Amino acid sequence: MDWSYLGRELPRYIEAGLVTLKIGFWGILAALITGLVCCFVLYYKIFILQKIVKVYVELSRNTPLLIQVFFLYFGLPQVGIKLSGTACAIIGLGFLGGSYMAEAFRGGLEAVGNSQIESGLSIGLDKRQMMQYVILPQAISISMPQVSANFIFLLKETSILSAIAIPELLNVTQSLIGLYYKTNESLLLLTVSYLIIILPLSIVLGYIERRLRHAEFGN
Amino acid sequence: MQNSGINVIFNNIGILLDGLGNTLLIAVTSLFISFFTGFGFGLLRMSKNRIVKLLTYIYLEAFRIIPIMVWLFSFFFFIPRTLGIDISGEVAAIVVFTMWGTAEMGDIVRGALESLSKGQIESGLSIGLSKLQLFLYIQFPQAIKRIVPGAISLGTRMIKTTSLVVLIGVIDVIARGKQVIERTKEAFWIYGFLFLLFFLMCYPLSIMARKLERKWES
Amino acid sequence: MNNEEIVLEIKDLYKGFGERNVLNGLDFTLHKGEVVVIIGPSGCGKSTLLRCINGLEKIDGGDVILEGSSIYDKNIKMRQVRQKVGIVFQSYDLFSHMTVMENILLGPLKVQKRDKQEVSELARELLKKVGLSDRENDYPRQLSGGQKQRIAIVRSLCMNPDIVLFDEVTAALDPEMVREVLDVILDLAKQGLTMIIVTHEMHFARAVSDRILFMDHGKIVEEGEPEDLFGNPKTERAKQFLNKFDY
Amino acid sequence: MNNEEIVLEIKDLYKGFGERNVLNGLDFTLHKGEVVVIIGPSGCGKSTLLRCINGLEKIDGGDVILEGSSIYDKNIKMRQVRQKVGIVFQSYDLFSHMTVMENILLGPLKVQKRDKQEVSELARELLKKVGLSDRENDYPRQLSGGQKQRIAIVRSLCMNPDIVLFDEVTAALDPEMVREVLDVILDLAKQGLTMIIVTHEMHFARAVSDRILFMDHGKIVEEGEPEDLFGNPKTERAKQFLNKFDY
Amino acid sequence: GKKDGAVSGEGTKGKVERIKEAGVVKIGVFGDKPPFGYVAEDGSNVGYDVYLGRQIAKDLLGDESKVEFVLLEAANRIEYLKSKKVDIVLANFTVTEERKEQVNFAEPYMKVALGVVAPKDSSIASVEDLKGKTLIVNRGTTAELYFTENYPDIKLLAYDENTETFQALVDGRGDALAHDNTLLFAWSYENQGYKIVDGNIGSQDTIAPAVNKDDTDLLNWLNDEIKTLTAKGFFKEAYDAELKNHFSPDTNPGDVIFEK
Ligand SMILES: Nc1ncnc2c1ncn2[C@@H]1O[C@H](COP(=O)(O)OP(=O)(O)OP(=O)(O)O)[C@@H](O)[C@H]1O
Ligand SMILES: Nc1ncnc2c1ncn2[C@@H]1O[C@H](COP(=O)(O)OP(=O)(O)OP(=O)(O)O)[C@@H](O)[C@H]1O
Ligand SMILES: [Mg+2]
Ligand SMILES: [Mg+2]
Repeated sequence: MDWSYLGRELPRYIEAGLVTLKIGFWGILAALITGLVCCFVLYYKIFILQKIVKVYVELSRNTPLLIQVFFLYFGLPQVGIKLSGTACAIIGLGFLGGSYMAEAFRGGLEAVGNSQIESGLSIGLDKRQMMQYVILPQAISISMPQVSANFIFLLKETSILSAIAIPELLNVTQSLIGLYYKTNESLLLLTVSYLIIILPLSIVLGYIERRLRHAEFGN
Repeated sequence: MQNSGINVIFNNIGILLDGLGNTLLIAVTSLFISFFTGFGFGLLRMSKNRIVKLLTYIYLEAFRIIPIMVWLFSFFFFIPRTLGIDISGEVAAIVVFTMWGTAEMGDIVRGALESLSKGQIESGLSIGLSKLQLFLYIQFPQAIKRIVPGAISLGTRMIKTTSLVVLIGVIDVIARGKQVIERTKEAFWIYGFLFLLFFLMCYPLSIMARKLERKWES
Repeated sequence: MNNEEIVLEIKDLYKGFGERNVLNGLDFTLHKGEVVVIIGPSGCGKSTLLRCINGLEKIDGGDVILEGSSIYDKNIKMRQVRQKVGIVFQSYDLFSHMTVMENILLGPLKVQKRDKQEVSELARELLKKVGLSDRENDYPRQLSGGQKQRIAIVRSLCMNPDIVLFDEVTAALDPEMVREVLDVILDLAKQGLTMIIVTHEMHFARAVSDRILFMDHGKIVEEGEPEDLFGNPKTERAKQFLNKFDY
Repeated sequence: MNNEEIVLEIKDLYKGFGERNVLNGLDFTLHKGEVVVIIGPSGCGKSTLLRCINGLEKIDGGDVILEGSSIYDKNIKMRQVRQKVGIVFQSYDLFSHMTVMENILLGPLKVQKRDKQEVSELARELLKKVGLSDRENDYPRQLSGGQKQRIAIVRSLCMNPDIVLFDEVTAALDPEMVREVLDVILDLAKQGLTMIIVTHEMHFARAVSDRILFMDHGKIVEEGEPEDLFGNPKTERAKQFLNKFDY
Repeated sequence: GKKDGAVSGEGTKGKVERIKEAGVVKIGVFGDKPPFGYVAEDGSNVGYDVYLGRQIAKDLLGDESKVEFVLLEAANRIEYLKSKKVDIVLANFTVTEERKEQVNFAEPYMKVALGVVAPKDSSIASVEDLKGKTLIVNRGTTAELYFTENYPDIKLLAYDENTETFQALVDGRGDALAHDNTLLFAWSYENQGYKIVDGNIGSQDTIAPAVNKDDTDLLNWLNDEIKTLTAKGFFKEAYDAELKNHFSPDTNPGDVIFEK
């Protein structure tokens, strides 16, 4: 193990880690928004849109991210649509993650007991009040574990974006291995970087989950 | 350029589908092995021994936290160099996918076994079944209905994840696609085709998993 | 009793789910201050009837007339009907993400836009009556079934309803908690609250009711004062049904 | 009755979960052919006691002596004990992936290795007795709660147990199904089966039992013949408890 | 007369002997770097490096078909050798000091330097103009190393594969592309609309076969082989067969290969 190498390349890993976080952040945000929109389309059964959303969900869930971004990055320019690497990355994560988020939210909404809704009706709440005071608070809490699992999943998927030259952690690692042949050291730095990013995130998400859990039925 | 537009797919279908063999080989082999090793791992996960519990937990979390890409790289380069054995990209991929599959499958098995109502198990005990009989006659037949749908959707995840093996030099369907693109420059059609191809492999499995799940739920 | 003001009239009510007819031309009248208990075999349509009265189900025929006007009239908002008719279900459905006090205040404040001060005072008073003054900041999961059910009753009463419907409110409770909830309802009956109660507790039915309705196959088959109906049922069906509860 | 052979002896039984003591030095004796009903407030340890007798819980102190030998003796296999002691739970736990007949036969064939012909005949006979002859090929999900519970009783009886334990077998049933299940148990009592029954149905308890045990805080607080205990409870606690079931 | 290499201390078999036993030599080549190593329509490997590979198989095993070509990418050439996935790398492998620490290079068979191409209408006229701009490179090449170390203020965009590297330039994802000059000569000849900004950056280097550090016998064998082939004029023959048509007619073969 070459420790001086670890020290020398540390700044590059920090930089790459920030890229991973940045792309991850925007990608997850895109996925959240896509997911929310799709979920409401499905929940309120908005006519044609509902069909489109269903097709989208299946396409997104049954194809790999690598092909999705290759298509966006190398395929689309051929028909005159040129998106930057970052744009492809965020759209790709949004496209993939959107369906996962939609399913998580929908699971939450549907898990709100019918009896809770009837209770709400029986005290005279209108539709908006029902959403605001009864359905949303419970749905959010129910879907939180799934949503936070999706956060971690999408953050890990950023490693695939290395293939379209996004200078994230894996990309930098691959470059360094090719340049200086310190394979063990580079892979160690890479693994540690992921641990540093994902462990705290999963602890924070776990904390939020517990804070929201009071909505659960229980004894 | 004699190929252009959508024709590029038909003209190169042979070479493209040739790569599909490797893709399926990796996914199917890994899934098959994982099904059995996963059962063992699932049972281990339910052990009451704290050390076994901790180790199996770490093993599972390792695959949940570290991207599969990183595992593939490690196994492809690091292990052969350290142990001095040559392993091909295909073997490295199968090893990593099987290890990952074992972890995930184990969790599915554990979840299925733990979800069985305590009452069913106590009923079994109360008519005097031995532990083995309990597993054979009660736990396994009931758990399998939850395991199979989970295993199928793990299969689709594996097929999707095989897309990464191209990055460790395995000549899979994507590698073949890239070779065709190199010659024809038809990235749009080839990647579009690959997109569709993966969809056609995974979608029927997803449907099947969902159908079984719904059927067995009641 | 029959001279008093009529608050609710059910007229020739029909209701089905798909092929199945659940309510088959049901009629009855409820007077102000009256306590009516409905008994009858499982599946005969008791819950469905209460849900129709509260507008939770669409009806197929007939009418439900509350204080002189049909609740299915287009000019009447269902939300307003529901403020006049409280309902408490078997599955104590408090909002699980709100404290006891938040549960009670939601309707009066957000729907009825009443004064917070006034409602809180009323809520505290009622909580005291049901013996749960000290639980106002607890979440439902911290309460026993009997406690939850008493809170659900308070929540309903705080809306100042004209009628309260009770649908087997003790069916999911441990036997000892049954008593604490039924005692609360008995108390309300004594205070003159207008109520319709569906229950399988025959002894309680006898003790609480002014009038008993025996229902079967979506119709009222027999009705009468409790002593008469229990002591000397006229129809064969009622006789058979009541028999099951004796040793 | 006391002259008859003793089948079960509970001696100074202790059992706790973590910090909480559930059984606190409990004693009692069961004679052959006797029907004992255990009543007592929720959480007092009734279920735990039955589970200890069936070896489903590890005990902390004392002993359970079945037909002369301790069931916790190292030389005795728990599987054999469980064949002698049948148990039926509140939550009719038939094996959901097996038909009625498969459920009944599993124990006798796989555990007791008895003759299939003989057991099937016995099973059919018992099914007839509980009025379910025509359901032997149904799956549990096709049966009502009361039917499932009757099958669970048949499953237990088919093992030819020396004692059968019933733990609130009607608690999860619709009121009308309660009767059909209790009638089956009454019938078994008349035939001289040795049974311990935990129930909250006081009228049934009175009708079925030779002896009633009132349990509280993990101990037998009072015991006696049904008429005595219900008519004239000696302890304050039993009085209070029984009061809750009267109007 | 090819002499067998020194057998290492413990009496283990030499690499050459093991290859002969296996009956096939595993050679790592590129699959996407015409005209040096690429894949033909029928899936077979072709190119200048491959041409040499077949000759080596013929001289080592007596049959030019006794070779298994393994497709590599620039960044993993060393790893493939070290993890013994290939016996020899013939993948346009430029000899550098860093690489010499990792593997052994035999006698060179080609000359190389770095070059930069840019679109014809680009304002970039020299390497200095690239500062603050984006330069596309192929991961693990000498171009990536050179610019990483000498021009930290040029933003690099690194792709795994050659195909993707050039595709990125075509799609306009960077301002220019840096690679081996030999490759750029061929590419800019085929792709009109691009100019060579500078065809001679950094030091004059050589390209040579690489083998594992342990395999000294194979190294010695290759040294003899390259010397013999150079003397026979094999590389001129290979140049004519595989490269000539890809370069502009005014290219001087002596700039690319070692002539007799
Ligand atoms: N949403 C529904 N869809 C279809 N059928 C329903 C629905 N709700 C009730 N039913 C059916 O209507 C019939 C009457 O149901 P209801 O719940 O009113 O009976 P009940 O008298 O309250 O019985 P219980 O004493 O068991 O509560 C039943 O056969 C039931 O299966
Ligand atoms: N597995 C367990 N772990 C922890 N505590 C338990 C467990 N099982 C039972 N208890 C506790 O032991 C006490 C006695 O429980 P038990 O089920 O024996 O009561 P019971 O008399 O059967 O009550 P009920 O009439 O409600 O069935 C209760 O306080 C219960 O919470
Ligand atoms: Mg009902
Ligand atoms: Mg109990």
